[in-house]
This record gives sequence, C-alpha cells and structure tokens, in this order.
Amino acid sequence: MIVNPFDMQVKTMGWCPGCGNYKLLDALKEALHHLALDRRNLVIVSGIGQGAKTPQYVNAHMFNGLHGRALPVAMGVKLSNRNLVVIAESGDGCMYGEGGNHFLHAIRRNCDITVIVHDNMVYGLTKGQASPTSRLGMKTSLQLNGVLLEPFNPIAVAIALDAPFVARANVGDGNQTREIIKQAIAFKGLSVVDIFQPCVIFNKENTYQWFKENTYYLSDDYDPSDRRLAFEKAIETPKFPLGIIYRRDGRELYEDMLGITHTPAYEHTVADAAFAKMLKDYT
Amino acid sequence: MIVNPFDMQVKTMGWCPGCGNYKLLDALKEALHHLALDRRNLVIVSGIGQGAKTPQYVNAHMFNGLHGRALPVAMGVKLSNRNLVVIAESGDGCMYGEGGNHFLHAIRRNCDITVIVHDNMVYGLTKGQASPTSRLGMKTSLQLNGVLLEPFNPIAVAIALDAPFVARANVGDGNQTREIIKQAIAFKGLSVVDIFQPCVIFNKENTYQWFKENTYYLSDDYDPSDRRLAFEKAIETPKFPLGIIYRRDGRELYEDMLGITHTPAYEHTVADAAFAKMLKDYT
Amino acid sequence: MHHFENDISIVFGGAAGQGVQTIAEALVRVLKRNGYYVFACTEFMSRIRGGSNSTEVRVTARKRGAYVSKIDFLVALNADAIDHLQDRIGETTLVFAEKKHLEGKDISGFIDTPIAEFAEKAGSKIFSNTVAVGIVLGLLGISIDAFSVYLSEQFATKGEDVVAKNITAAKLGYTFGKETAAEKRIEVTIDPVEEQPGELLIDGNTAVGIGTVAAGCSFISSYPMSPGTGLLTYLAHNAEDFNIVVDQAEDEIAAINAALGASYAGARSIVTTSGGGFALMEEGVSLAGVTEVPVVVHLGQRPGPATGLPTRTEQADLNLTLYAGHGEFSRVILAPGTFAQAIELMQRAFHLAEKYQTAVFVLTDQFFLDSIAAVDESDIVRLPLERYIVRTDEKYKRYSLTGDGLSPRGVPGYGDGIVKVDSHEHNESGHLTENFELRRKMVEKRLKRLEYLAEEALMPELFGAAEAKNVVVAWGSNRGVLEEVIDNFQRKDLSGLHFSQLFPLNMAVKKQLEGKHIIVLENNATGQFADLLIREFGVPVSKRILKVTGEPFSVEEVVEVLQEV
Amino acid sequence: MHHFENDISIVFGGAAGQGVQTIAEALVRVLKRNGYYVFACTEFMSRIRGGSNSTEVRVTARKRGAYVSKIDFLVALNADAIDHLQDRIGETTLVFAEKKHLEGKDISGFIDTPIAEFAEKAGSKIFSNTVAVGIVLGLLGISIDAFSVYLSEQFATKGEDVVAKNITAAKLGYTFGKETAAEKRIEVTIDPVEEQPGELLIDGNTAVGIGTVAAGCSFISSYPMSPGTGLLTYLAHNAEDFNIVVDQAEDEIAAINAALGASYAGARSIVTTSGGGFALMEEGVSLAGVTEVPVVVHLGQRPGPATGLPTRTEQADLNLTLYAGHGEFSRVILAPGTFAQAIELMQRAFHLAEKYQTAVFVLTDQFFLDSIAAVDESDIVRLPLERYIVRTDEKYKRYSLTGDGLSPRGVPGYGDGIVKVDSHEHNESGHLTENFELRRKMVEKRLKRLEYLAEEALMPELFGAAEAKNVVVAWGSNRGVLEEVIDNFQRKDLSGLHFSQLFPLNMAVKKQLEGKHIIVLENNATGQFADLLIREFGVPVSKRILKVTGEPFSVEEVVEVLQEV
Ligand SMILES: Cc1ncc(C[n+]2csc(CCOP(=O)(O)OP(=O)(O)O)c2C)c(N)n1
Ligand SMILES: Cc1ncc(C[n+]2csc(CCOP(=O)(O)OP(=O)(O)O)c2C)c(N)n1
Ligand code: SF4
Ligand code: SF4
Ligand SMILES: [Mg+2]
Ligand SMILES: [Mg+2]
Repeated sequence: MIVNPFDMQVKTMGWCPGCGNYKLLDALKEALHHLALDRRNLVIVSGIGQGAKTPQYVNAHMFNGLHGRALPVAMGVKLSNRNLVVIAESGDGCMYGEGGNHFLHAIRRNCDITVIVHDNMVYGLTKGQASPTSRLGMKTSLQLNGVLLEPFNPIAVAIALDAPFVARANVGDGNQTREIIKQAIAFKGLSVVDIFQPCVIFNKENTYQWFKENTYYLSDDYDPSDRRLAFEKAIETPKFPLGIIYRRDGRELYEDMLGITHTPAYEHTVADAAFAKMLKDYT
Repeated sequence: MIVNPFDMQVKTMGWCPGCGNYKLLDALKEALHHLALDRRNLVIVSGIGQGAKTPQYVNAHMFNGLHGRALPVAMGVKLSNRNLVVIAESGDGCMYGEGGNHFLHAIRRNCDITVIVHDNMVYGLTKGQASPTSRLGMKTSLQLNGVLLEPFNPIAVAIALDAPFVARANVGDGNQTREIIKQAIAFKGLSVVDIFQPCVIFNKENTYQWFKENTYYLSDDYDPSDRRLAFEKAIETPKFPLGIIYRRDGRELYEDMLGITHTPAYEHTVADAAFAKMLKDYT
Repeated sequence: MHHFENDISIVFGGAAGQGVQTIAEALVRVLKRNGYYVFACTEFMSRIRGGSNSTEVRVTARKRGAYVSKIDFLVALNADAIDHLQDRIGETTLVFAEKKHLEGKDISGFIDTPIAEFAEKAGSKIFSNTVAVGIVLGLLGISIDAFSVYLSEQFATKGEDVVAKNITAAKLGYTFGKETAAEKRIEVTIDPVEEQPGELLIDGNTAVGIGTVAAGCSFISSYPMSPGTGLLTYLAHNAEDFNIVVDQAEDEIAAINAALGASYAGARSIVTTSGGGFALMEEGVSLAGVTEVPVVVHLGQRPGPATGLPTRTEQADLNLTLYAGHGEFSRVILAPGTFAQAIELMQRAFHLAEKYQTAVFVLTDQFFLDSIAAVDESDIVRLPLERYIVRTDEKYKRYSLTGDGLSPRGVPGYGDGIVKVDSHEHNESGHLTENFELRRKMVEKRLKRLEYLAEEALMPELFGAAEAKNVVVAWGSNRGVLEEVIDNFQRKDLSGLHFSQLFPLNMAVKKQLEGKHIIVLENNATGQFADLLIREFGVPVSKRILKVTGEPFSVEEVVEVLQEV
Repeated sequence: MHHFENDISIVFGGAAGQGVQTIAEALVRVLKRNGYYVFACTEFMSRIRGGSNSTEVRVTARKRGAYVSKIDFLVALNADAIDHLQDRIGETTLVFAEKKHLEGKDISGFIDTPIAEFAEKAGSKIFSNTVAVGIVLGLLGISIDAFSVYLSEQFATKGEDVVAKNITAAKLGYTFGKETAAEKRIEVTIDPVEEQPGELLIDGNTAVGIGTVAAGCSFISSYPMSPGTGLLTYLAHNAEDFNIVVDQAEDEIAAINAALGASYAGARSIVTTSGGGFALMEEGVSLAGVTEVPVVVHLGQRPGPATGLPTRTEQADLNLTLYAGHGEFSRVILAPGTFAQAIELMQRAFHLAEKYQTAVFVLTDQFFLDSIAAVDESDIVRLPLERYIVRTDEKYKRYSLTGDGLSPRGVPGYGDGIVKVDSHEHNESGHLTENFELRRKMVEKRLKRLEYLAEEALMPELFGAAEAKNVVVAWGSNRGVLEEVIDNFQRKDLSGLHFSQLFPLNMAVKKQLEGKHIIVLENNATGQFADLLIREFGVPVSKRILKVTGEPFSVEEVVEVLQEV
C-alpha cells in the first residue's frame, strides 16, 4: 500500500460521524498526493469553523487563524515566500460571511493561491445558524421562520470580479472533487473552489441526497472561458452545475506584478549601499 | 425663487474648488426637493471620506459614522423606524473597500435604502491612494508603478447578487444624475447608484472629460429587467453605460419579511401580559 | 454504608450528542418541583458530536450557585467520561456506568448499571437519558411522580407512546436506583429547605434574555459566537411577542454599527458576542463614544487569546471592555453574579446607556450562561422603562452644551428638529469642527458623565463581617463561589465583597477596602480587577487567586487557598 | 527696534494647497545648510484645499524639538491665516502679509508685503512660496546662496527657466526682507551653534521609515489612515531598493492578518495605522498573541474617539495598545521622542518582536510624524540584524515547552519540519487541545517573556538632577517640550524623565520615582501613562498636566503650569 505523506495520525477528529468534511479531507489529501507536492512546501491556511479544522488533519504546514481571515494570511505567506504552495480553506460562513471583503479583494489581487470553501450552507461549529449560502426558507435555531436573506452566490460574484478560475464540486463525488482540487492547485492564479459538503447534523435540507439531486455535471464541450456564459451558469436554477465554470488563463499574478523574487523573506537582508544611498537623499 | 428646504447655510465646505462632489450634492438636493420629501423624515447615513461629507451640507437628519460602515447603520435606522427615508452615501473606498462586506450583505437583505456611491476612482480624503475602482495602471502617491489590482466592478457584483436596482450616473450630467437618484429613492428596495465623480486633485486621469468620453447612455429600449443582459452591460468595455442597468421590481423587503410595523422603536413598550407569559414558561 | 448529607453533587458525563445537558435539565426541574435547592453547571468541548462533556447537578440544603469539584454520584454514559473526570473521582464517589465502560480501570465506587439495557427494554437506546434520571431519583429516594409528570409534558406533542416508553424507562432506572441504594446502603439526607427554592428554573442565557426583554430592547444585530449566541437565540424566540428586530449580521462590525443606527433612530439596542467578536467592535464602541449614541453590549467571556478555548470559561476580558475603542470617553461595565441580578442589571444597563448616552458592557461568561438555577419570581425586579428621548423643535441641536455634559437626545422623525450625529469632533449641531476650544469642551462633556455614573454606581455585596481584616474580592460569575466559601469558613476575620458593577466604581468602596488585606479572586491570568482597584483607589492588593485552565473555580480549591490566609 | 535673539519662531500660514509645508521644508533645509539648528512642526485641517494651516519653523542656538506658541515672524498667505493664528500673535510679532489680508484687523506688527506681486513679477503667482522663503532669509540676514543652490537642485528636472524664475522670486523676496529689516530695525541674532546641527534633515515619517528599512522589514500591508499613512508611502518609495513587499490592504483587518501570514513565513512585517484602524486590528493582535507570531505595529496617534480630528495630534491610544486584544499575552510598547530614537526603536521593535515572538507597538503621533529636524548621521544607530529563525527537523514542534517560555521558531519551507500555528489553544505541535493542564502551561508560557522584556526594558532618559524632588514624566513626542522646559527652569528641585519604552516598564524605574512628587505630562484627557505608573509601581501621581485640544503642548504653557509647582 502506498502511504500518502499528507496522512496524519490523529487520535480524535473534531467532526461528527458522516460529516461531508471527511470526504473533502480525503479528496484533498489524495489531490496533494497525486500532484506529488512536497509537504515541506505546502501551507494550508484556514479560518475558524468545522471546515477550517481541515489542516489540523493534514501533515503539512498550517496557519489556523481567525474566523473569516484565511485569505489575507494566505496572501502574506505567499508574498513572503512564493516557493510555497498555498491553500486557503474554510467554511462558507468564514469565507463569504465574516471574510466576505477579503474574498472580493483577494480575487482582485490574483495571487497564486487555491481557495477551497467547505460549503455546507450552514454555520456548523456554532450549531446551525444560517450561513450566507443557506437557502431561502431553511429553518434554523436562529432563523425560526426560515432564512430571509437571498443566498450569496459565490460563483456569480467571483465571475463578476473576473476571478481566473472558478469551480464547484460536490463531496458526494470524491473523484471529481479531487480532480477539481488538483486543477485548482495546478492553476497559476487565484482559484476559487466552492465545494458542497453536507452537514449531517445542522442542515437537514441540503443532504448528500439533495446535493446529488440538485446538481449536474457541465458537459464536456462546455467552454469555461466564456465569461457571459459562465455567468449564466452561475445563476442557473434550479440545479447547480458542477465543474470548472469559469477559467481565464494568463492573468498576471500579483506576486509577479510586485516583482517578488524567489528568495524567501527569511533570507532578507538590508544592503548597506542602498541604505547609505537612502540616507544621502536627506542631506 | 423657490427655496429648496434641503439647502443649508454652510460657512465653509470641505471640498476643493471644482470637485465633482458639489455637482452630486446639487443633484441630490434637487432630487430630494422634486420628490417633495419631508426633511424631518429623511436620514442620510454616511461613512468617512470626501463624498461621505455630503450630509454635513444637507438640511436633513445625519448619521456621519465610520469609514466603511454606512450600510449597517442605515439598516439599523430603517429597521427601527421604517417611516424614515434612508439614504446611505459614501465614497468608492468606503463602500467597496473598507465596507465591501456590508455591500454584499446589504444587497442580500434588501432593505428599502438608497445607496449612493461617490465613485471618483481614488481615495480623496487620504490624499490620493488607489481605491477599489481605480483603473489599472494609474499612478498614485502609493501606487508608484501604477495600480496593479483589477478594478472592483460594483455593477457586476450587485447584479451577481441580484440587487433589485442597479444604476450608474455621471455627475457631469447633473440632470440624469438627479433623475436616477429620484428613481432610486422612489424604488422600494435596496438601490445601488454608483456615480462617477471627478476628483480634480488626486485623479488626473478620470476627469470630467474622461468620464464624458468613456461613458454612453443606455438606449431607451434597453430592458433593465434582463439580468443576463445587465451583466453583459456591467462588464462591457471600453465605455461604461449610464442609466438604470438592472431593475427587478417586487422583491420582498427585509423589513416586510421581518414583519416590522410602522410604530417607531422609540415608542416601543413591553407588554405585561406577554412578559408574564414568557416567565411562565420557566416554572 | 455510603452517607451523603445536605450537599450532593451528581455528575453526568458523556459525549457531545449523548445529551448530558438534557439529563441535567430534566433532573433539576424534577428536583426543584420536589422542593430542593438545585444548581447545575456544565462543561463541554468545542465539537458537535463525540468528545467528553459533563454536567454537574448540585442538590443542597442551602441555596448554592457554585461549582464543586467533588462528585458524589457520577453517571457515566461512556468510557471516556470516566477518564475525563478521573481527577474528580474520589474515594467516596459512586460511579454508575455499564461494566464495559469500566474496562481496565480500578474504581472502588463502581456500580455496574445497565443503562442501555433498561433503555432498550423500554423500547430504544434513546431512552438512556430518561433511565439515568430515574436512577438518580431512586438513589436520592425522591418520588418519581414529578418526573412522570415532567415526561408527560415534555413529550406531549410526540404522542402517548413516546410518553409511555419514557415513563417505563424512568421507572426501570428508578427501581434500579432504589434497589441499589438499599443494597449498598446508600443514604442521602437533605435537611428540608427553609423556603421554597424559587419558582423559575432558568439558565444564565435566559436570565440575560429576560432582562433584555424587560428593558424594552427592540433591536439586536449580532454574529454567532459562543457563548454570546445564547442571547441572540433567546431574543429570536421572543421576537414576535415583543416586537424585537433580530438580525444575524454578516460580521461583528456590522452588528455594532447596526445597533448604533437603531439606537440613533430611537431603539434600545444591544449586541451580544464574545471576546474575539468584541475586539472587532472596538471602533464601533468608539463611535458610540463620540456620537453619544447609547448601546448595550453583552460580552460572554471565554478563554482567549484569539480562538482559545471556544466553549470554556474565563474572566479575562475586563480590560478589553475597560479600554475598548480609541480615544477617551465614558462607559459602564456590569457583571451579574446571580440570575436575578442578571435580569435586573440588563435593565439597568439599558437605563444607564440611555440616561447617560453611553455604551454599557455586561460581562458574563460561559460558566454563568450555561448554569441553571432557580429564581424567585419575587426576586425579579422590573425597573420602570424610562425613556430619555425628547421631541425636538426647529432649534434643536444634538450636542447642545448644557453644563452638565448631557444634551437632550432627539431622534429623527420625532419633532421638527434635525438630528445630526457625527463621528468627527463636532459642534453643538453635530457638524464637524476643528475649533480647538470646542474640541476641549466636547471631550470634557463626554467624560463628565462618569462622575454621575460613579455616584450612581452599585455598591458591592458584602458576605461576612464588614470589619473582617481579610476581604476576598470577586466579580461577576464568581459570586456563587465567594458566598459559599465565606459561608464555609465562618471566620470573623474573613469577608467577601462581590462586585456586579466594575466600572465606574463607587468612591464609597474605597473605605471598604482601605487598611484591609485585600485578596482578589478572578478567573484570569493577570488579575485585571485587582489592577483596576489599585489604579482607582491606590490600595495595595495582597494576593491574587487566579485560574486560567478554562474551568470555573471550585469551592474546594478556593477554600484550600484561603486556608493559608 | 525689534530685536530677536537665539530662539526665533517663524510661522507660515495659509490654506491647504498654498504650500505652507513646502515653504517650511525649503526654509529649514536652507537654514540647516547655513549651520543653524532648526525645528519645524505643522498643523493642518482635514481638507485638501482651503481651510487654514500653518507651519512653525524654529531657528535656535541650542538644539530644540518642541512647539512654541509665540510667533516672531508670521508670513500669512491669506486673510484666514491671520484670524486662525490670532491668539498667537503677540505684541512683538511681526506679520508679513499683503495689505488686503489685513482688512478690518488691528495688528501693530503688520508689515505690508507684496508677496503675490513679487511672484508675478518673477513670472507667476505660483512662486509665492519662493518669495516667502526669500523674505525670511532676508530678515534673518542669512546669505541667499544656499537657497539658490537648493532651488537649482529642486527644480532641476523642470528646466532652467523654472529654476531661473524661482531664483528671481527668491531674490525679490530676499531684497524686500533685507530692506524691511533695515528700515524697521529688525535685528536677529543667534549665537553660533556649538556643533554642526546634524547632517540629515528629516521628518518623523522618514525617521520611522528609515528605522523600518534598517530593521530588515520586508513586508507591509496597510490601509491608508492619517497620520499612519506616511510610513506606508515611505516604504512604497523604497520598496524596490530594499525588496519590500508593499500592499495596500482592503481594510485594516486584512492588513494585520497579512502581516501575520508574512511573519509566519519568515518576513519581518509591519502594519501602520491610527487609532481607528488599530481598533479594527485588535482581534489580529490577539492572534499574534496566541500564535506567537512576531509583528510590529506602528500607530500614529490622532485625536479620537472615532474619526475625531483626523489631522491633529494626541496621545490617547496608550491604553488601546496596552490592553489590545482579548485574552492575556505579552506585548511591548515603544514611543520614540526624537528622530534618532525613532530610527533605533523601530529596529529594536523588530528585534524584540522576533526574539520574544510577540507584538510590538510603536506609538507616535501627528505632531511627531509631521515635524522636521536635523539628525546627526553618527546618531543613527544600526542594530545588528539578528534573526531568530531555526532550521527545522522532522521532530520539530512549534510550541515546544522549553522552560523559558520561548520555543525555537521555525518557518515553513526552511528545514524538514512542519510548522503549525494555531489560534486555538494548542499543544506543543500546534494542534488544538482542550487539555486543562496544557492550557495553563501555554498561558504561562505566553506571559513569561514579559519578565525578560521588563529586564531588557529601556530606562527613561533623565533631564536635570536625579535628586530633584519634583519629577516631570513625559513620553513619546513630548520629549522635546520636556527637555526644553526643564532646561529653561534650571531648577535643582525639578527634573524630567522621558519614557521611550512604555511597557513593560523596567522595575529599576520604581526607585527613580519613589518618594518623588510625580507630575505626568501627556497629550490626553485622563492621564493614561500616569495610571500605568500607579498600576505598575503603586506610586502616587501628584499632578497630571493634560491637553486635548488636538494641538501639541507649547513650551510656554508647560512652563506656566510648572511655575506653580
Ligand atoms: C470573530 C469571530 N466571530 C464568530 C466566531 C464564531 N464562529 C466560529 S465558526 C463560525 C461559523 C462557522 O460556519 P462556517 O464558516 O460555515 O464553517 P462550518 O462550521 O460550517 O464548517 C462562527 C460564527 C469566531 N470564532 N470568531
Ligand atoms: C477605519 C479607518 N480606516 C481608514 C480611515 C482613513 N480614511 C478616511 S477616508 C478614506 C478613503 C477615502 O476614499 P473614498 O471612500 O473613496 O472617499 P473619497 O474621499 O474619495 O470621497 C480613508 C482610507 C478611516 N477614517 N477609518
Ligand atoms: S456539525 Fe455539521 S459540519 Fe460540523 S462536523 Fe458535524 S456534520 Fe460536519
Ligand atoms: S480631494 Fe478630490 S474628492 Fe476630495 S474634495 Fe478635493 S477634488 Fe473632491
Ligand atoms: Mg458552513
Ligand atoms: Mg473615492
């Protein structure tokens, strides 16, 4: 048996039995393994929430930060050592609720970061309140009469911002999930992968079954480079398309635009000549 | 001469001579006057920035709050006294930068609030750094090699979130600006009006002239109810369309969904019977 | 022969999802109906299923509100529970669990208890909780009738069959408990309580919620965060009956700003959160300060820094509220010690916020919010709902300089005046100004109210003799442990002072402290309230009793530390 | 006859956009080149055009770094400037302005000065600033040569014509100044300075910037906010030469989190902001605390609360940094008093942050950042760039419990180890834990470094006699006024102590304070540093000299208050 170097001995995991997060974790670890990444160069940044616990269970570098703040941390890491592969991973509440502003502006920057969202359409860790992607009418412990807010459409918003790689997967299909994650990581630029992940405890509506019934695969001849078409797909009802919905290769990376070299920041030095020259300007 | 009740005696105004904010202020006050609003029932909420100073110069209620935070304040006002007409007004940096998350979620809620954005594509008050809508390549005191981040497209994002009223105006055309503001205020629901407003000091690229040359009016037969078409318009280049780009009447108001009555919160009382009943549940 | 007298500690341990809290809730309700003093508190892990949680139920002859580490009866629903609570299992502890959960452990007080078997006999494993309550009632020798009634009420909507099965499960447990008590000669005696234990049985969240409703709060916007979420949920459940706007915010910054908007428009508004969420609100707190818009913040404390221990307890956010927000302005900090006090203080919070146009912070913590106790209806104070909103006229100026620092507060739409509030330094009408002299006056105006607030400040509650040389100071949720410890000692030289108002402090307090040997007890690492006493009164603090494990103080450990004083 | 000796205060007043700051910059440079001690400070309104701004230039026989309220020469570019500075125009003040700006005012020292006329004669009104500098040089009787050289350098890129016209304008002004001096018998004498006034002429922003570059900072992410923006702009200008990543964040929360990400990956990172922006960063500060990721925060203070007075000065954010973030953890607060000190302290800030894996806050303020003074190159300290990053091996644990509370810090990609940092309470390897005992150890670990930091803490700088009974304490930007006031008095019973490290305090300071009559001088309303001294040392503070108008202390007003001591 081939061992996956990203596997970790974990005594107890924080997720409920049957939770979709397990499948996502498996798909992720397989993807990392398939891509033959060196775990010493892989950093997974996450926020807070059930999905955000993922890097606790992956044998790779981890920055498990604050609720909502995975993306700025990920950017800081990438810009300080661009040799690292950086994944930012969190729940729908973390990325689109508390972290919504960073989602917008991370897309505008376009660092080479893979954004993986565990989209269970609910706040899992805090016991089942509505999340930005909760469907209208879903009753929760807080939304007693059902969710009133129009669901946040991450795919449409990402396309509106011209994010260069926008995809959706369903953990119910581990293979596709893994393959999309692989492509997202391989993609040079900011990739957004929204992954349907059932919360078996707090979301009794959007179950494995429901996600299966309410999604379909984009056909092979679908052209993800057409932004208008992608937007149509993004707002399509009632079924959600799965796959790479929008892709635009060649957009320049923020790190390239900034002229960042491959010397990691921990080797940073201050050139004496430059320093002396700088002082000279003030004499 | 007819006096506009929203006019105010202001000894000194904080704006630079020639600033587009003057024109926006005039258009706004005219719109308020044309709509025959009672200034005792009009609240203008703003953030911080040059555009955000607007309510300082309007004879109506004002909540001039924090940078980026006009929208939540406006919601709080509206939900506590729905008899009030509420306008949230600020700059592009305030609304789409610091306040980006609120912009997303205010649209999801759909209160009956008019959002007016002074879009000068720059940070005016803090002396000329790039704003989220700054065009690529623009050089500033901070962006010495030019702006690197893809401009934020508020129209496209608002349409991606299915905002029910999305419009764009150019202060260079005071009449259209006024008319759009009027329609936005009259609209029942959250209306977003992004208004091009030259900053004559810090933005030497997007001048009155530039805005004139780089915009065009939507034709009379344009159908703003078609979301796909609206999205196309939103991402159109090189010229920006002016007018009501997207409009979807009939979306339910958050205040209606919450069942908020017309009794203002300052008249709130606690019914003894209900209180006794509540306690009884714990015996 | 196992004898237990007057102060019984029963602990239920199990995994998240096994319902130890539900068991405890049922038990305390039944015990209360039988006329006993009860108190329950709970500790749990930050996970939805699995892990090890426990709830303690105390049955006492006197009213108690503290956690004890001793366990008399432990009902363990899985093997982990026994490991998890190992340190608290003493020589006299009786452990009720299925044999298989004991495996490899050596526990003298173990009693093989076929909980699952009984449950299945009654129809399904899901009745295990009911069995557990039955067992305890049997052990205590308390009639099962009240429990049967409780079950009938609780499951009424689920149909007769469910009720019947539950009652069967309860009886199986009950019989086992009774028989075991007889067999093992387990004797439990509790002196009859002096008075009725109180009519309402509530937890801390409910207490804070009742107080908020009573205060006339009509607006809450908040973002879920343990342990602050309880109040949000409570108000959602009561939103319709009391016309309360309940909004789940996109983030905490939105929450506080929405609350300020609501308050500006005339609502009594609140936000609820925990330390991390509050940290995000600080700019908003500063906005409340400069605009003089009233707001109440409920901060349910948990251990930090950052995410820390999300479901545990601590009292480390006093400084956070004391110095929240940039710039200098007034504030009030309250910290209830009992549920009745919480109900009253929430009303007081809104009252002070409105009267003095200031932010008021109410500090609770996980231990307090998740505890359960009985409250006498007669102890529930309802303060008159005094509003301080004026009808404006055309000359109205929001920040008129009145001399006393308080300007009559108008709201938009009420009267002919225009109400302008401004985050900039402003003139009387609320327009921005850079006039130096006006600036100075406005700063003074905003701070002056602290004098009135200090005069009105609640005095601490004294336990024991006022003359005692040694005084133990505690605040907020440590009232229960303070009272019980002082009571236990019955020493003339040892008294307790419990603060439910932390800031501003009443200057009369200084006299109570001067010349005393001051010992401060608080659930944090540095002694934040001790520092405040030093700063405010210049009195030396002799000793700090601190705890930062994420658990509340137990009566025993405080007794031990104080023994040396 | 108007005689001015050794301490000349020249003030330029005008509207935003009229360039009073540019004038001052030119003048101080020329004066410095002529071998004078110069100091300039500036006050301006929160607007881009219009309003009333002014810059003070002091020419002194001794090195000075404080604001004086007296004005010897006022050059007013518009009528408002005279109104605005009315209170500071004294009997001996000479006011240079065009006649039309005097209208309706009665000012004895008025001198009709056709600035615009001269400028237009030279080619255009835009040369008014150059004329103004020329006038002052003429008045002071200083050769115009250095100014001509300066103008040639300054406008070299704009072509000869521009240079020539500027020189013409300068000469017109100069001649006017000289003639007026002769005519009105204006005599200015300044004793020759003891040593060269310093080679570099910089403002506070530059000082902080130089220090940050010298410290090896390679990452800044910040959101513009006055007066914090200066550092961001400075680093942007030096980004290429020093490989510094400069990112304009979408908000302050992003900024601090990005800085932590960068630091985690091995960068020395900083954020710059002001009070309101910092308030938003507090959760991030708490994250730095629990993760032990080093970070430096530059906080340029301005008057709050909330938006307050965006372009004015204050020192009211000490408490904000002292108690920032929920939970309890270490931190360091520095506050430079001179530019040389700022350069050194920025390096020290990064050094301490990295060595002790903590957040370090550097407090400056608008007054400090916008002042201009000369710094000797020999006074520019360069601390060795010591990195504390280890190469990890496979067994590496980020939070190993080492006894001294500091775990060797690895970064991802350097070595074979895995580096996990966690905002939850965690075990040694950085995975979340709820173990009570581990929790206690980790809290202690995170606080223990405060002991080392206190030992290493900078001692305050003493002015005057150590034995003096009365000691005036000041911090940060008030060093200049403190030094000058103590100097002025030359009293044996009055000394000054200037703190450039505010937290933790060196315990040896206690001795310097005990038994003294302590007077604390600070630019805030409540006396925040005074409170800290009480809290830390239990010493009483006799008097607080406070100011909250948004202006810095003037030498005169402090002298007046201290006269009574
Ligand atoms: C600033 C802050 N606010 C609130 C919380 C509480 N909190 C933790 S996780 C979470 C939401 C979890 O939802 P989501 O991000 O969708 O993750 P899930 O648990 O569903 O995977 C919240 C509100 C927090 N930790 N920090
Ligand atoms: C929390 C916070 N961060 C930063 C600032 C500083 N600030 C004030 S206005 C502004 C940006 C102004 O740009 P914009 O919103 O576009 O308004 P404009 O001046 O261009 O009208 C900034 C960054 C602030 N006041 N508060
Ligand atoms: S609560 Fe939901 S999302 Fe969280 S672990 Fe359980 S099933 Fe998964
Ligand atoms: S800086 Fe720009 S936006 Fe601001 S007032 Fe001046 S011209 Fe207008
Ligand atoms: Mg979720
Ligand atoms: Mg702008």
